[in-house]
Parts: sequence; structure tokens; C-alpha cells
Amino acid sequence: MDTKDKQGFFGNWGGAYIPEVLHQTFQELNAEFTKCKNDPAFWQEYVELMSTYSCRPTPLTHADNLSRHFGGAQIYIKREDLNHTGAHKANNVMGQGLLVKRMGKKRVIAETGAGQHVMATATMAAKFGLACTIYMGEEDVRRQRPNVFWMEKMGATVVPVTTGSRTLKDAINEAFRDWVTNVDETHYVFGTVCGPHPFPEMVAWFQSIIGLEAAEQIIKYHGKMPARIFACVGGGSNAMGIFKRFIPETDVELVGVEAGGHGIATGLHAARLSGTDASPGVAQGYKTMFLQDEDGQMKETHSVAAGLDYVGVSPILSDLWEKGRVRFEAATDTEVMAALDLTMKKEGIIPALESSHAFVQAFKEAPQLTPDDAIIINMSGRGDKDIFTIAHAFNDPSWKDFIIKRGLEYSQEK
Amino acid sequence: MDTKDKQGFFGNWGGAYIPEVLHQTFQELNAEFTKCKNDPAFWQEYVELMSTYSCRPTPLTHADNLSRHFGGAQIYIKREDLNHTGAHKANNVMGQGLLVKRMGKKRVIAETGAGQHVMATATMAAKFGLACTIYMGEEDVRRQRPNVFWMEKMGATVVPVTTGSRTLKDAINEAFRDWVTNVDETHYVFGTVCGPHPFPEMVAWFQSIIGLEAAEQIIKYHGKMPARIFACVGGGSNAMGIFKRFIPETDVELVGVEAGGHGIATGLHAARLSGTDASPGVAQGYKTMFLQDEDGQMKETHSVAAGLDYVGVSPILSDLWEKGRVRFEAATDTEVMAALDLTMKKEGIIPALESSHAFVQAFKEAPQLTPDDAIIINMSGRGDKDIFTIAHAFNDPSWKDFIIKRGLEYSQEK
Amino acid sequence: MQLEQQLRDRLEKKEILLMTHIVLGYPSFDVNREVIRQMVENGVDCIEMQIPFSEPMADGPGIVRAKQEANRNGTKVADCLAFAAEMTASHEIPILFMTYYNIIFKYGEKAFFEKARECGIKGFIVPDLPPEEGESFLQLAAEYEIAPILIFAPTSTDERMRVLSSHAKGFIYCVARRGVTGTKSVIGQDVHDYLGRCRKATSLPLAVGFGIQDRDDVSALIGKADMAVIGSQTIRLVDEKGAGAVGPFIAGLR
Amino acid sequence: MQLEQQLRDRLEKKEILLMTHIVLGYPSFDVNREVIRQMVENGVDCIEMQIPFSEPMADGPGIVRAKQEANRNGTKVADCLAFAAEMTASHEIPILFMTYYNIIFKYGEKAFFEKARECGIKGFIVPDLPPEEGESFLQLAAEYEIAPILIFAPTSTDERMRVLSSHAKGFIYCVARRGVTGTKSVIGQDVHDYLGRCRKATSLPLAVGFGIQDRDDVSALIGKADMAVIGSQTIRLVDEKGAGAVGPFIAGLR
Ligand SMILES: Cc1ncc(COP(=O)(O)O)c(C=O)c1O
Ligand SMILES: Cc1ncc(COP(=O)(O)O)c(C=O)c1O
Repeated sequence: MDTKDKQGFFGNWGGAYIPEVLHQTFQELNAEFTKCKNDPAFWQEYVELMSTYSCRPTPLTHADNLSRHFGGAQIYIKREDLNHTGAHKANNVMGQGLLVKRMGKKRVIAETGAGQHVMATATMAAKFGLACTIYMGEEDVRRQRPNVFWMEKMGATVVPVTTGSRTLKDAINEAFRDWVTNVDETHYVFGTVCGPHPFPEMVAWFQSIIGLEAAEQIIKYHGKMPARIFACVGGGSNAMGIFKRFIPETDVELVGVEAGGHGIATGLHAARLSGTDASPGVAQGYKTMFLQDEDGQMKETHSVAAGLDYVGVSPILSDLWEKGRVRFEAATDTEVMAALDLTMKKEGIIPALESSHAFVQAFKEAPQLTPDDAIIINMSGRGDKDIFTIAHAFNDPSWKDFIIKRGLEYSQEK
Repeated sequence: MDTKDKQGFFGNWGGAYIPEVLHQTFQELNAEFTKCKNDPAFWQEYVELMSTYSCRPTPLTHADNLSRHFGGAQIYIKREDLNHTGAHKANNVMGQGLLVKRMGKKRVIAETGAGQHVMATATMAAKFGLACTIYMGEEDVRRQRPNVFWMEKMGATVVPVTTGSRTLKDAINEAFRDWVTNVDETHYVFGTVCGPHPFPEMVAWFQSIIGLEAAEQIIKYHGKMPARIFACVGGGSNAMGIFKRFIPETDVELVGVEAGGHGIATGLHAARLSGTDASPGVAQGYKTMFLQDEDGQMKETHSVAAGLDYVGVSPILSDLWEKGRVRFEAATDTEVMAALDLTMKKEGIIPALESSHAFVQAFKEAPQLTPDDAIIINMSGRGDKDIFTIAHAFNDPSWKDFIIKRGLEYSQEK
Repeated sequence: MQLEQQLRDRLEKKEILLMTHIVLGYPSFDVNREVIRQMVENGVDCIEMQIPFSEPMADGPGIVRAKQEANRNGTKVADCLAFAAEMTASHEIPILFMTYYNIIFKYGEKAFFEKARECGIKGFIVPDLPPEEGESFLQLAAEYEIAPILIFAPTSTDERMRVLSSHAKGFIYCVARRGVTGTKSVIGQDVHDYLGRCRKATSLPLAVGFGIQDRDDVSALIGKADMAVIGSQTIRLVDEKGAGAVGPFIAGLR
Repeated sequence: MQLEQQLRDRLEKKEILLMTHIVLGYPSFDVNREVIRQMVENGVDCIEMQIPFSEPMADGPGIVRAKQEANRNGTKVADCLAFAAEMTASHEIPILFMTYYNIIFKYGEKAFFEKARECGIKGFIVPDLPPEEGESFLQLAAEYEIAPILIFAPTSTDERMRVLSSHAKGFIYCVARRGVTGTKSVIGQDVHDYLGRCRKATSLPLAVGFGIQDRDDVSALIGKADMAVIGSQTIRLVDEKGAGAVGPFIAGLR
């Protein structure tokens, strides 16, 4: 994977398709990133930060009840939900925060689908004393209101994006526009292993801490490498984070789970590498498999999980897919709600809707394996932030009554 | 503190004022607890569980920005918010869960003010496969709706308590009624260092893991013991949890912060050991300082933080207060919102409303100390679960609009 | 005369005695007064008057609501004591206080015993005060000759019962089942066995309550216990039909 | 004839050239047709026709909204090519394509160049394709004699400009400031210096756009650049006053 014939490419994928105005910034970013990569003290500082500000290493939890329930493999859950701010996104963001400090920039911008990435960014900005502007599709501002509230409280400016489909990809475009305008002072904290080089490599590097920990932990608890590892795939950062360390371990099967939405057949999904709806393209600064029409116009995607609702996918994953190192599957919204429900009841653990996609596929495959095998599910984040989405998706009547009553109270105030 | 003249008493406080029907259960509970206390393997199992299911040891975060802002002591924050379920409550609950398994009981009950304790209990019950009934003041069911939703999802039955003032103390009475009825099969997971012996000692023991970690961490980061430690005090479990280890360290000043509500003078508060409104009494199975009238009827208390809104306080803390080992202060609702706001903006950390009380007092005292001194704030839990309370308390207009819109959507469905 | 002796005398003439329960101040002292009159006139042998406490850990919903009301009416402990004095003066059956320990503790144990004796109270039932926590209480009870009535529960071991009996005076209050007051239950074999154990463990009279509602319930106890306790049923009756209904109800129980 | 040469010829007769910008399919091809006619009749020297792309990373809000519309109108790449053929046939000023790389990539680079030459297109402006990623693109451009117009930015170093110049043909598109299209800005000393640097770095003609709105803006460029680019202003004009307003506006610029 790291044998790139061409700078910033992973096999046929990646690159840096950027406007000229950003050329210089990317030169500096590449230079700084290369320095950091080759400086063991930097990684040390990063690990130190993550173990004092967040709680790395995050636990690897043995899911006794689920394992017994499916009667197959031992199911282990990597608990990225226990990170500060509630998701793996913090790993990448805090890492880039250290980078920003080194580059002496004073402002960060970020964009989001699910809100966890920007929550982490607003948090990092507060901690490092940086100005912070967040671009969020108007659609997602609605879906993620609580996050918006907290980000504003932490001092960030949240800009609802009203262009395009008002979701992640449009927020990314808006963020790029801000960047080309304020390039000197501003760093764009890219949220996933996509975008122009060096972002995919950089984000994968910061996130790889997940797999480094998981490898040690599974050996300690299970005595050997896992049979399979499952991770949900939006842009691909939590997946790359846990996969990276295991790529050389050819006996470990790596499975990425995409958003099947209403079902691949319906076209309302975000399945790029599973299914056959995606085709090679170049957008948002990089080359990968995109969900686009025959003219190259990007399609609208759908998922109950805002964080998986994205047209592109990591060029690194496209490469691993092409090379057959990572298998891709899709989980439908319905399957996701069922897996979430079961996990809450059996283990007292509440995965984010995104993460629940990984649980779906793990539950399908666990029975095929033996109790002597271990599988790891990367629980990329916690679901309690998704209360509005989840309570809504479960169609919970008392929740709805509660919201109705509160709403009335508030309207009467006016 | 452990030199009790009489079984279950801490100086003049504590005891087990229980109905005869519970006598036998308490005998068994005491016997089992004593066995566990004297069995190093049990504590080991406990620590193991907390480091794989939750993420103990929780970090001790150096709050650079706040330290600089106040220009006095180095401020460290003990991050109980990073526990699974988001608060220190998990420590006690998982510990009692292990006890329940040993006693072979099949059902647990719990009561709550803030919801974190019962969230943890419902979680533990799911994990250990126990039936679970939660008693929650009707008032608090409203204040903590999201928690109720998650608990039900995890399989717990939530019973809104409509007797008395519909808050914590009434939920406790209701839980006791359930217990005397179903005593053989049921364990009452008491949520704080109050109630009849052995609960205060037991809960303090499980929570003491906080202080044991913090002592090691502060020595590692700061090179010496802290000058002062601040913790909010509802029942007193997070406070005892961090204090216990430091009680013999006579140079370490221990400060408990109670709910000042609208101000001690207004009578709308929950200040038992700070201020002079409380007097010795016996209720809910133990003797301590209660907020009661001259006839011994308990008063109504007030706090913006449901978890501090309680008439009694740990008998252990009453003893430490009487002996002058712990100093008690109160923080008003207004001060609490300000401290919460500052902490979010400066450190990107969102303390629970309860925890924010400790921040208030720490901020008042930090400037009196020198950068060579360290203080530790016990951040008992995270605030993002309190979105409804906090957004409400901040009177956030876009939040209100959001709720109004959602409410209308839901009413139109009907 | 001592409570136990008073009860034994009455047991000379009756197969089984009746004890009723009053929540002081609920719905009002006036109604209490009328209800007690009807109870006495219809042959009740003993009355426990409950001084309301805001945290009734061991009471059932019925009584809890009554107490809440009483508290809300601003019922003061002083009023309860005054009312008790009036009742003991106007009726010669033994009258007891039932309350939670904090009421006594807050008043001052010694002062409370002093006052209670003045008021002619014959015994105390304090469900949240086990003998282990009641040393001074038991001493004062002896000193002031007010019977400390202790409670047996189905969960009490034989040994535990003997311990309790050694501290108790007047009679033993046998809780028929696990759980709180006011829920109806039938007396099956288990209750028989339990009452058998109680009888073996103490020489004191046995009072039993389990949501007694009619004559059959009472007669089912004859030979197994000395006194039937009618608790929440009379409260329900007063709520629904008014004080006037109490007399006939009591009269119909034996 | 090559694009550069065409522009040089026109520069013989004019102090400064005008290039305008069209979003194809917005509001419709009919309006596009009318607007272009007015532009040409009023002396525009070059037109860049933008093929809408759903992810316009480097465009300003004005153009972005126009493109959304165009996409929503179901504007197809095939339609754009057909329209281009029609325009190049009916007007003899050089016409260029501006678009994002994915439109070309998805169509197939070779096929797209083939087709574009057929349509008489003289140059491509592709803001998200730096020469590093455009090897095959640049080869094909040479092969099909379509000018690859590259962009200078204020952030480009002198050395970088030389590299870009070495790959570019036709002219250099100088972005006057950081940021996206369509926001008005005055040309101060910094822009002068910047254009000076551009001039030094390349022998190609320089086109400059920075939200030009009137005659003063244009004349301010005389001597410093070879071509003024009117971008979003005409789009705004058509939105507000209709196609008819374009002619007089253009006429008034020189
Ligand atoms: C909890 C969680 N998991 C997964 C994702 C998907 O992103 P990625 O595929 O980069 O991990 C997100 C994105 O917001 C997320 O919030
Ligand atoms: C986050 C948090 N902190 C503090 C408290 C107060 O309890 P204690 O004083 O026992 O720690 C609670 C109670 O629910 C809580 O949820």
C-alpha cells in the first residue's frame, strides 16, 4: 500500500487535483507532514496527548453475550466510542492539531456529515486556542442539532451549507472555497482518508493508532490474530485506522461495510466499493470510485447514518479493494437498526449508527466461525449523540411526546 | 475514617436503620461484601472489568488554558466523563454487578436523580444479563428523557415515581418498597455513598479507584501531591472516590462543593454541609445531616443539577466534615453555568452540570495558589447527556426553534 | 397497666383482638376523632396512630398518599401529641404511636418519651429502628414504661426472632409477607408455618396484618394470632364512603 | 490558427482584450445563444464556456448557483458539445471550455479532445488539474492542438509560475486574488506587483479576472494585462435584467 509509483497515489487512486492557489499550501503541508512522519518525537507527543486528553489506548471489549448469542467466533469490540468527543474522529483531529501548531497557523476549518468530526475539530480548536469555522450541510445541521449547539458553545462558528444537496460533499466544496480564500492563516482539517494528497496518507497515519492498539490487545486477550476485522466505511478513516496494522497479516480478513441505505437495488444508498454503482472519477481533489452518472455528475446518496452518506471513498481503500486485500459489504438501514437494538440489549453498549453497519456484517459472519476464532468490530463512535436520529428511527412514541411537549413549552414562551 | 466504634458508623454518622424484612438480606450483603473486600482477586477482577469494558484508568488532563487564564495553580482534571456511560457512576455499578453475580441474584433495581447512575445500572444489567427496574422521579423522567430512552432500549423497565416531590428521595423510597417486596431475588444497586451500612462503605470502596489512579497520575505529571482537590457533592460518591486515597495526605486540602441553587439565603438549594440549614437526622436508612424542618420532615431541595438535588449526604462526609478533614462550599446555578461555559471554550471539555459545581470552586481558589501548586478537579461526568437541561439553561434560541420544529413535525404525524 | 397485660385481659373475653391504623391529620384531626370514636364503639381493642413522616420507606401507596396529604395539611408533631392526649383521655383502649425514627430523633428521644407518657401512649412502633440501632431508645422505653413493639418478618430467622423478642414488649407485630402495607393477600400454608415460627420464638402476643378486608380474613387468623391488624382498609373506606362507614365495617369483622 | 496567435492579432488593434464567461445551460441554451451573440457583436475577444459540474470546488456562489440550475435543467455534456459546435460555427472569436477534470476524465480524455477539436474549441481551462496530475492531458492537448490554459495564483512562487508557463499554451489565466470567483476587489499595489511577477514568469498573454464590473476596472488593467475576464458579472446581469442588458454592458467596458 505504501509502494506508490507516483507521489500521493495508491495504485491507480489518489493524487492531488487541487486549484493552483492551494499549490503552495500543499507544498508546506507535505513538507511539514514528512518531517512529522520521520520524527519519532512527534508520534510520541501525539500518543501522549491522546492518552491524557482522550483515553487512549481505548479498550478492546470482549462481547461475551453476543459471542454466545451467535455461537460462533469470539466477538471483540474496539471501543473508539470512549474517545473524548465520542468517536475515532478525535484521533485524526488532535493529530492535525499538533501539525497546525507546528505550521503556526491560527485558524482551522472543517466540514462534516455526522458531526463527530467537527465536534472533535471544535474541541481541538478550543484546546489549542485556534479560531474555528465549521461547514455543515443544512440537512445535517438539522440531523445533528445537538452537535451544533456544543460546537457553538466551544466557540466555533457553524455555517450551514445551502448549496447542492446540502450534505457532506457540498460542505466539503464550501470548505475548499473558504480555504482557497484564507489559505495563508487557515488549515483545513480534513475529516477522513479522502481528499488531495497528503490527506489520505496523513489521516490514515493518525488513525492507525487504533489498529496498533488492537493488535496488541487481541494477542493479549485471545492469544492470536483475529480471523476477521469489520469496520464501517464512510470516507474510510476508522476502517483504515484499524486495518492498517493488519494489512501485512495476510491471514486476517479485512471487511469494510458501506451504507446499503434502502437497499442497493433502490439506488438510495452509499455503496461505492460493494455493489457496482460506482465508477472511477476525480472530484474533491482526488481520484477514486465515485457514485456518479455517465456525465461524471455526482449522485445523491442515502444512509440513515449521516457519516456514511458520501459519494466518494478513500483512494487507499479503492486500491486495497482493487488488490483484493479488503472485502466490501453493505448494510441496509433496517439491518442497522436491528443490530443496534441487539447490541444495546446484549452488551449495554450503544454504537453510533455508522458503527452499527460494521456490527451488522459481523453478526452475519460470526456464526460461520468457531469459538477459537476472534473477530474485531471497530466501534467507531457512540450512539448517544444520535439520540434524535435513533429515537426517530425507532419511532419511539414517548420520545415523540416528549419532544412535542417541549416544543409546545418553548412556543408558549414566545 | 475506618476507625468505627460501631459497626457501620463513621464517627456519629451512618448505621443501618432498616425495616426488619431487610435484616437478613443485609446480613448476606455484609457477609459477601466482607468476603470481597478481603479477597484481592475480587478487586483484581473489578479493575480488569473496568479497564476492558470501561476505559480505566481514566486520564488526568492538564488544563493548560484554564491554568494560564487564572494564573495560579496548575489545574488538572480527572476525567471520569470518559467512563463508559459517561460518569463515575459506572465504577460503583459495575462493582456491585460483580457482587450481585456472586450472590446469585437475578434482578437489580436502582433509583436516580441525574440518570447517570441508572444509565450505568441498566447497562450493567444488560451486560450481566439481569432483569432491571429503574425508579425515577416523574420530575427527573422529564429532565432526563434521553437517558430513559436508552435505558428502555437496553431492556430496563423505567418506573416514574409520582409520590412526594417526585425527585431522588422519593425514588429512593420507592426503590426500598420494591426491595422489601422482592428481597430474595433482587439487589438494590445503591447509587451513592449514602443509605444503610454497608452501602456507604461499599460505594466508597468501589469509587476509591478514582483517587488511587489520580494519586499515581499527579505524581507522574506534577511530581508531587496536589494542594487541593475539588469534587461536587450530591450523595458524595465521586467526592469520596477521589478523596479516599488522599485522606491520610494531610497536606492535601479536600473540598466538597454542594448545590447552592438560587443561593443559600433563598432556601432553594441542596447545601447540607456548607451553610447552616441542615441538621442531624435519620432517614432512608442512615444517620447524617439532612435538610429538614424542626419536626424532622425533609425539605424540598433545588439545583440545576438533578444529581445534586438531594436532602441527605454521605455519613462518611458528615464525619470528615465534623472532623474538619473536608471543607464544604456551595456553587449557585448561575456560577455553574458560567464555569461550564468557560470550560467548554477554554479546554473543549464539557462537564456535567453536577461536575461543573466543582469547577466553580476550583476557579475561585486557583488564583490564590502558585504555578508550583497543582489542584485536581474531579470531573464526575460529561455534560453532553444534559443537552436538554443545558441548552435550556443557556436559553439557546436556535435549540428552542429546533425543538419547536421537531415537535410540530411529530404532532402533524398524529 | 402495661400494654401486654391490657391485651391479655381482653383476650380473656375475645378469640381475637382487632388493632386499627390511623394516619394523624388525614384527612383531618376532626375526621380522625370521629373515626376513632366509631372504632372504639365497635369494639376495636387497640389503635396505632401514625405520625406522618415525609420519607415513608416501608409504607404502601395508600398510606403514603395519606401521609403526603397529612404533611401537606401542615400536620405538626405537636398537634399529633396534643391529639393523642385527647384520645387517650376519652377512650380507655390502649393507643400506640407508629412513626419513623426521625420524628422521635429530631424531637429528642428523651423528650419524646417524656411527652408520650404524658399523653398516655402505651407503645411505639418504629419500623426503621432495629434494636441494633435502638439502644438508647430501648432503655428509655423501659424507663418510661412505653412498650417498644418490634416487628417480625417472614425473612427473620428463628434466631433473629428470639433476639427481637428479647428486646420487645407489649406484642410482636408480625408482617405477614414481604412487601409494604396495604396489598391484599390470602393466608396459605406458608403464612401458617411462618406464624408457627413466630409463636415458637416469643411468649408475647402476636399481631398480624396482611391487608385484612373482611370477617373471613379475621377469622382465618383465630388460633394462629392474637390480634388482627386492619391497616389501609379503613383509610380506603373513609376516602370512599366517609367516617360513618367505619363503625359498621369494624362491627362486621367479628 | 493557434489561440495565442489569435489573441496577439487582436492585441494589435486593442489596448486590452475582453474575455467573458458563460455557464452552459443556464438559464437555458437559448439564453446562452442570445447572450453570446450580444457579447460577440459588442466586441468580446474570447469566451470561456463552462460545462457545469456538480462539485464546483473553486467557483464562487454566483456561478455555483448557476451550475446547480444548469444541472437541474438536465444539461448534458453532449448538449454542451453540440452547442459549442454551433457557436464556433456562427462566431469567429476563439471559444474555450472551462470545466472540472471529472467531466473530461469520465468522458474519456482522448475522446473528449477529439470531440472538442471537432467542435472547434480552442482551449481548455481546468482549475482542478495541475500539470503534475495532467501528463496525459497535456500530451493530448499538444496532439489535438487545443491550448491547455493554466492558472497563476498570487500564492504561486516565481519558480512555480515558470513551471506552469512551460506547460501552458494560449494564455495564462491570472487569478487576481486568493479566493473564489465573483467577489469584487480593487487592484492595489499588491496586484500590480503580482501581475509584474506574472509578466516576468511567462511570455504568454495574461488574462486577469477579479470581479470586473465597469469601464474603470477594465482600464485599470491596461498595460498590466492583455485580457480582462468578466466572469460572474454578466451572469448577475442576465439574472436581473435579462440577456438584452449584456450588449450595452460589454460595449460600455472599453
Ligand atoms: C462514528 C462515526 N463512524 C464512522 C464515520 C465514517 O467516517 P470514516 O469512514 O472516515 O470513519 C463517521 C463520520 O462522521 C462517524 O462519525
Ligand atoms: C455526573 C454526576 N456527578 C455527580 C453526581 C452526584 O452524585 P455523587 O455525589 O454521589 O457523586 C451525579 C449523580 O447522579 C452525577 O450524575
